[in-house]
Amino acid sequence: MDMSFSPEQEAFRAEVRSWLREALPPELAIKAEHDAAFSHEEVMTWHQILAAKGWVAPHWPKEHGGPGWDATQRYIFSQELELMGTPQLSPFGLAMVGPLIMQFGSAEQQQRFLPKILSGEEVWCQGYSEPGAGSDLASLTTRADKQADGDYLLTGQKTWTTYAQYADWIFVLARTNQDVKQQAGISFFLVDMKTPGITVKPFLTTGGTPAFCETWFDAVRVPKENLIGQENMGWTYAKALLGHERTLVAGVGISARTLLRAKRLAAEIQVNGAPLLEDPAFRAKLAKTEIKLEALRVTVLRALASAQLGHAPGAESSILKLRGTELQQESIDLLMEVIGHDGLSWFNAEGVVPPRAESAPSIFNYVRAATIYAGSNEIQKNIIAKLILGLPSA
Amino acid sequence: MDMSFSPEQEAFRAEVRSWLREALPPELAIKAEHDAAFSHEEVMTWHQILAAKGWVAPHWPKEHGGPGWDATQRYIFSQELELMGTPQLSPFGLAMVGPLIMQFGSAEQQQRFLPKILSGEEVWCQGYSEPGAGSDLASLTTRADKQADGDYLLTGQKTWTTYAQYADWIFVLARTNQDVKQQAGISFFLVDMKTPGITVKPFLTTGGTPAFCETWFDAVRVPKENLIGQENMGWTYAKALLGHERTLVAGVGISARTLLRAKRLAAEIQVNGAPLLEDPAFRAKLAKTEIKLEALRVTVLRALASAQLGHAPGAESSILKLRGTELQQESIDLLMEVIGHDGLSWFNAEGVVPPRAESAPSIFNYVRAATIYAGSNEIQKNIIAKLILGLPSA
Amino acid sequence: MDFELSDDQRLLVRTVADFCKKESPVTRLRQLRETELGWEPRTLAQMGELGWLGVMFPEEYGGLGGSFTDTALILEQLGMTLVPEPYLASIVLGGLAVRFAAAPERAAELLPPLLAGEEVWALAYAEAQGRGAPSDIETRATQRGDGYRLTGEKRWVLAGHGASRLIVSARTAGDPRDASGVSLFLVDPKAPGVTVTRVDCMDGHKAAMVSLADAPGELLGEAGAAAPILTRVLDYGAAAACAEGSGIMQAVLAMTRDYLCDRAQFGVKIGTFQALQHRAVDLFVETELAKSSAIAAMIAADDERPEERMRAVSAAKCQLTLSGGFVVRQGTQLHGGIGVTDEHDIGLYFKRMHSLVTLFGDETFHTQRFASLPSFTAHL
Amino acid sequence: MDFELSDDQRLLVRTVADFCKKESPVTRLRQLRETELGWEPRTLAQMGELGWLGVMFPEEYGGLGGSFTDTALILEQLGMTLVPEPYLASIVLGGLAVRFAAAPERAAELLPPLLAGEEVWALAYAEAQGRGAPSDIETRATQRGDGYRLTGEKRWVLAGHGASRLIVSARTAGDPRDASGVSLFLVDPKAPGVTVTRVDCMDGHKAAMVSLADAPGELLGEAGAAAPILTRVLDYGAAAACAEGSGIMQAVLAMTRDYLCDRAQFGVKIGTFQALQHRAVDLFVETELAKSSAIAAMIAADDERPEERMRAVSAAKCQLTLSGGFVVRQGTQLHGGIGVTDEHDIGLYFKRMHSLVTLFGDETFHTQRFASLPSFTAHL
Repeated sequence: MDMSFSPEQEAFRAEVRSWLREALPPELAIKAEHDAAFSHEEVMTWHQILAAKGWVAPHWPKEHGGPGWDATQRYIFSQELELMGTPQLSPFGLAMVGPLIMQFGSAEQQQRFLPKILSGEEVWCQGYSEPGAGSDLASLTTRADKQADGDYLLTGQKTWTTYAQYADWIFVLARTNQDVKQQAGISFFLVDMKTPGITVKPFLTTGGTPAFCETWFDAVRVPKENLIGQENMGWTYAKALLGHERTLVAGVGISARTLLRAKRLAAEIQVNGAPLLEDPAFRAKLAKTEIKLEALRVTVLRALASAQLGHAPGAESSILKLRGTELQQESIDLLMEVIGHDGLSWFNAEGVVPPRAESAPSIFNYVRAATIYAGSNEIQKNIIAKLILGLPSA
Repeated sequence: MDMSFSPEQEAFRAEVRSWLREALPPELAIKAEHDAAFSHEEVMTWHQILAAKGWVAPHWPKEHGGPGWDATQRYIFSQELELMGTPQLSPFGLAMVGPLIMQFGSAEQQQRFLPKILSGEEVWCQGYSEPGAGSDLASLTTRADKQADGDYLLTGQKTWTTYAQYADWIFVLARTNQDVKQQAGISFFLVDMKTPGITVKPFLTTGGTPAFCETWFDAVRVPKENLIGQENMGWTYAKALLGHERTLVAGVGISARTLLRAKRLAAEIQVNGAPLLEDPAFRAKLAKTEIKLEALRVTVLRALASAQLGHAPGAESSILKLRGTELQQESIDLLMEVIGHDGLSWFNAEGVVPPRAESAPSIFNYVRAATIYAGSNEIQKNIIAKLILGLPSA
Repeated sequence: MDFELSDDQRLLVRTVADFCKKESPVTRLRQLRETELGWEPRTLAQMGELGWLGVMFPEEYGGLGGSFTDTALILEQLGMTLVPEPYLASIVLGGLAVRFAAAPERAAELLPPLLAGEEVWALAYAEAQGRGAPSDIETRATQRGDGYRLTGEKRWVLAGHGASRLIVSARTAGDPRDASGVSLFLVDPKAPGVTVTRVDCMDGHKAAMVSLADAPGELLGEAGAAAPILTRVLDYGAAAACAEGSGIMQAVLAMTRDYLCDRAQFGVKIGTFQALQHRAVDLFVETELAKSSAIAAMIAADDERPEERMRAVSAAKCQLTLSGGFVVRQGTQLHGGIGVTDEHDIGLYFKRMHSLVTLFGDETFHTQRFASLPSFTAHL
Repeated sequence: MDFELSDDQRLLVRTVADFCKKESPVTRLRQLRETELGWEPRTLAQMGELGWLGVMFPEEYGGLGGSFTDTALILEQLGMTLVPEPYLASIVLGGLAVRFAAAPERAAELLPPLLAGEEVWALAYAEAQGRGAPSDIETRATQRGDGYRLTGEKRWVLAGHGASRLIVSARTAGDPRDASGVSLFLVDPKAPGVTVTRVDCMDGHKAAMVSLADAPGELLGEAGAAAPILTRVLDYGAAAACAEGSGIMQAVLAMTRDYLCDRAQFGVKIGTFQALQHRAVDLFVETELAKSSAIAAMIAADDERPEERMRAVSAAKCQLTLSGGFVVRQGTQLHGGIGVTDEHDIGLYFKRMHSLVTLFGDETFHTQRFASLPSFTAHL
């Protein structure tokens, strides 16, 4: 066992670091330095810069335009991004529908969609949840009715369609068979957002930003070419997708960045005539969260190392979402404690609070979603109890 | 609303305090000062001293030999006992079967049993749990078969019969009707431990002391006079008993005493050349537990004040067992952290560790039982969810 | 020892609860957070008429001569529906600062219109450094003729954007963090040298950043002696936060319980799931414990013995952080997706709880203060 | 980066696991805790023959030239069935103290019988004050002729009651807590002036209180330079505790899971109750996290850079306290009444976990050390 990096790996790190310093545009670099929130346009700017370099999809195989890195290189790359605070790319194309199309899509679908996901020409969003189907996703009622010509008419309402207002395409789970139970009758579709009959209405989260949308489908025609794989097999595909890059979902980088920000601010903020960071009790509090985050980081490394050897995700990978999202919340809670009354600020003009503190209150609220979305943590626990611990069902 | 004490109440406090100083025998006072463990004989010595003074059963009505105190006086009395660290009396007679006999027993039963509970002449224990009936107490299988002469023959096995080896009497839940379901066929008996057919076998807890016993009943004859109330109504009586002095179960005094002990030891123990108590991070940790304990203490006061006005136990009283037992564990955990390597000690000779530290390791282990016995905390939550929050059943 | 409300208090609670339910449900905060002021003057006046604002002030100041407990009982109810009027900021902080700092005759002149709900005041005590510690300020006041001129920067002055009077702390002597030398001044926000910049708060309330450049101020009471007064006023603020927070927890518990009884997934009400039931019980336990410590703090807030007061207030403020933080977080979690939409009320409770937890000393501050009191090491 | 075991390591783990299962189930600890010694010399000799004791020591000392990871993998397995032989006390503490403190030629003389399992050593570093900090000692050694004489009181010397050699820290210069001036000595427990008093430990192990009154000692290595060596050895001890603790957690998780699948109440297996299922998942999560940080610590323990070593070891020791404490507590709770009887094994795991959490720096110590390392404030 070994946790060190080889000289080649260290050279790779140096290459990444120096390229990042060059490549990140100055206006983004300032925002990154302050951990400011990036706009959709800024995120896409950064997407395109990475794409031009060939580094936008570290985990894609080379034949589809990935850089051909191994797990350790991908880890080093992600660490360097974290240290710079670069914008986080939208996962819906790169991490979700892209790998799914690679695994289950036809050659035509792969040629049609993958290049534009890579380039950022086409932005994707996800159509899974419905108002009545959240944790119980399999109870979804959006229907795709097959027409005489083989195309489908899509009707229903999706919610939590993150950034649908910016999306060119949406991937949708819809029911193609009403007669079978739950999971069995669901298919997986790729839908052009410009198709007539689609209505998108952004709504505010508690973070005060329109990150999510309601999306209605009113007899939206989906060409048969846009069905993934076989009809009624959509649930299987969607489940396989959950296995992709599970390690990303831990968000160790996000939490580490938040902790770093908390420390930086705590070093500036004066309490009793000394920096807050020097308060022994508070410092111990920060340290404890960092220690927990380190344990998670090693757990991610274990999962990556195992994946690199081609093993199936082990028991350790199942806890990443659970603990990762808890630590995202714990670290932002600490950051809010650090900034004290400046954490009262809500979308005020620049300069009202220190730049590094500006985005914290919005994230503090929004990150409550992390333990709810992508399978709530309660659902994760049900799954682990059953599949890993083998506890009996009621 | 008012949390202060009247001059009369303060005078009462002074009277209690000065009497306690006089009355506690010197050899017990030294143990109390060091929070040492008291033997059964020492506990009974103290019982008899309190009984002679008329203060052994503060919560008993005057006609049965209680001192006639109101809730505030009882609270003051318990605070003073806590501050002195006096032995804790066995609850089975005074707090459990005594009040039950008062409420549901016949006049003859009251005359026969109550005086000797008060005087300490007869020591009681409890026969509820069975190996297969723990949380699910109503599934108990000990049977009491009615004989032609109206007496009962008791057969079965009870476990967790605390200090049965010292007991003169045991109160037992047993099934008198095999044909009805669960709670419906259970009766409540008073059983003389000297009756032939009773076998008592103490067993060690993880605390290393024989606090509990297995108790077997092999066709033990119980005279019909020793049935409480009506046949098959035992479950109702036992449940009503749970309402008695629920406030005691919080154990605020125990936890407060443990915290005080932790602070006293932390003031003596030198780390980095200064008392551990001066370490800001550790001090904050102690303070946080004390703050939680204060919240519980006020909750107890609310329950007592409400009881004094004759109100039924309010919502606040249901949390006392839950949080009280958690804090008993949290405070002993802190104490163990304070004593550091001396906490490794296991029944060594006197003087190996400081006197105040001696009993800590045993209690540290034993107190794990607190969240399990008297209705495990999980059972408590089930009850609160249903009865107080009105959440639906599956 | 008595935890029963008096008949008057019971009536008061019922009246306020009725008002909140009928006239100020959470939708009012939702509407008013979009306005510049953030509250309605006529509602404040109505509260004044009902006697709610002056309830704890002596009669000679236009009050009802009650106790802080009366005020806390009102705040608990207002917390339940997040009533946006600046009771805590204007009455508890502003009003009590003047009551305790000003000479009695001056207080008697100043307070009646405040307590009638005709004015709003704001207490400007916090600066960039020091976490709101009364003595850790850099704003200075220098005597000029028979008045004072103030220079400095005050931050997060609650309700300061809509206040007709500012009560401002400034040093007339000493260095930052010296115990003495802090004074309180009455400052007209429209006076030359005063710049009031409105800022929006997460909880939908508003506040002001106040910049003072040689701004005129009227000294309240004795020069240099205001630090203990401010500490006392901020303790009232902390106790008020605990009371309001207790109301919030009760509301969140109730709405979470209702959601669990209402929402179905997997073909059953989610309230049948034992893991969620036990979580709901945890919410209940924390709500009751925080209520207990809030009661202790509201009673102790009027205690003339600083140690008694500080012990109960610090304990309650810590408990608020522990319990309140848990209740709004887990209340949100139990609501699932709907709980993180701005549309649902629980997010507003979450936000307000954060203000209450943060203001008037956070967990670290109050834990350390609690641990530094002589009572913490009594009986050793 | 590589978390895979080598083929040799895999074989080693399998062999040790087999041994634990077949030859040293928990009943062995149960029997041996009633004896004076607490372990079996022939089992220790067997371990020596199998090469388990010397696995991380250089070949010239009679070892196998492996890494600490090999040792940690053995300890993890020994933890699973609470094997009572004093591997941690004698080999990790005693053996490594001599390896790093003694001159190489002396170490080469001393170590072979230890690593063969023919001897048991004990490290006497802790005193009443200082929580085991290497420099915070009052025991003194003074030079007399060509030897040293030691005077002082050493506490909780693990395995000290059965050791043929004591390695004792004492001051040859300086005052308590001075960084330099600490030296290590080899002391014969049978020498005049040495009193060894056996004491029983909660976890069923035994230790000794060692009283030194002008007792002869042989200086190991350089006088006054032992504090950093002791720190390093105690870090190995802490990493060893994490490895053993990881084994304990895995065992507790497994037995708890089995109990949930087996025990019926209310007519069903209690493992069907969702609240208990989720608790079991919490146990699983904590077990995996602690395993991760234990792996990081076992790898970093051999790191020649003190900062890298201390960061990983302190993180793992804190995580052990958090996770290990949780797992044995909740594992006990999930066992219900049976879990608090001495008869059930889980209580023995509970007890041993407490020793591991307490020894070689507790949570407070390691949190503070972690927070004081330069890495904690890197990139600010």
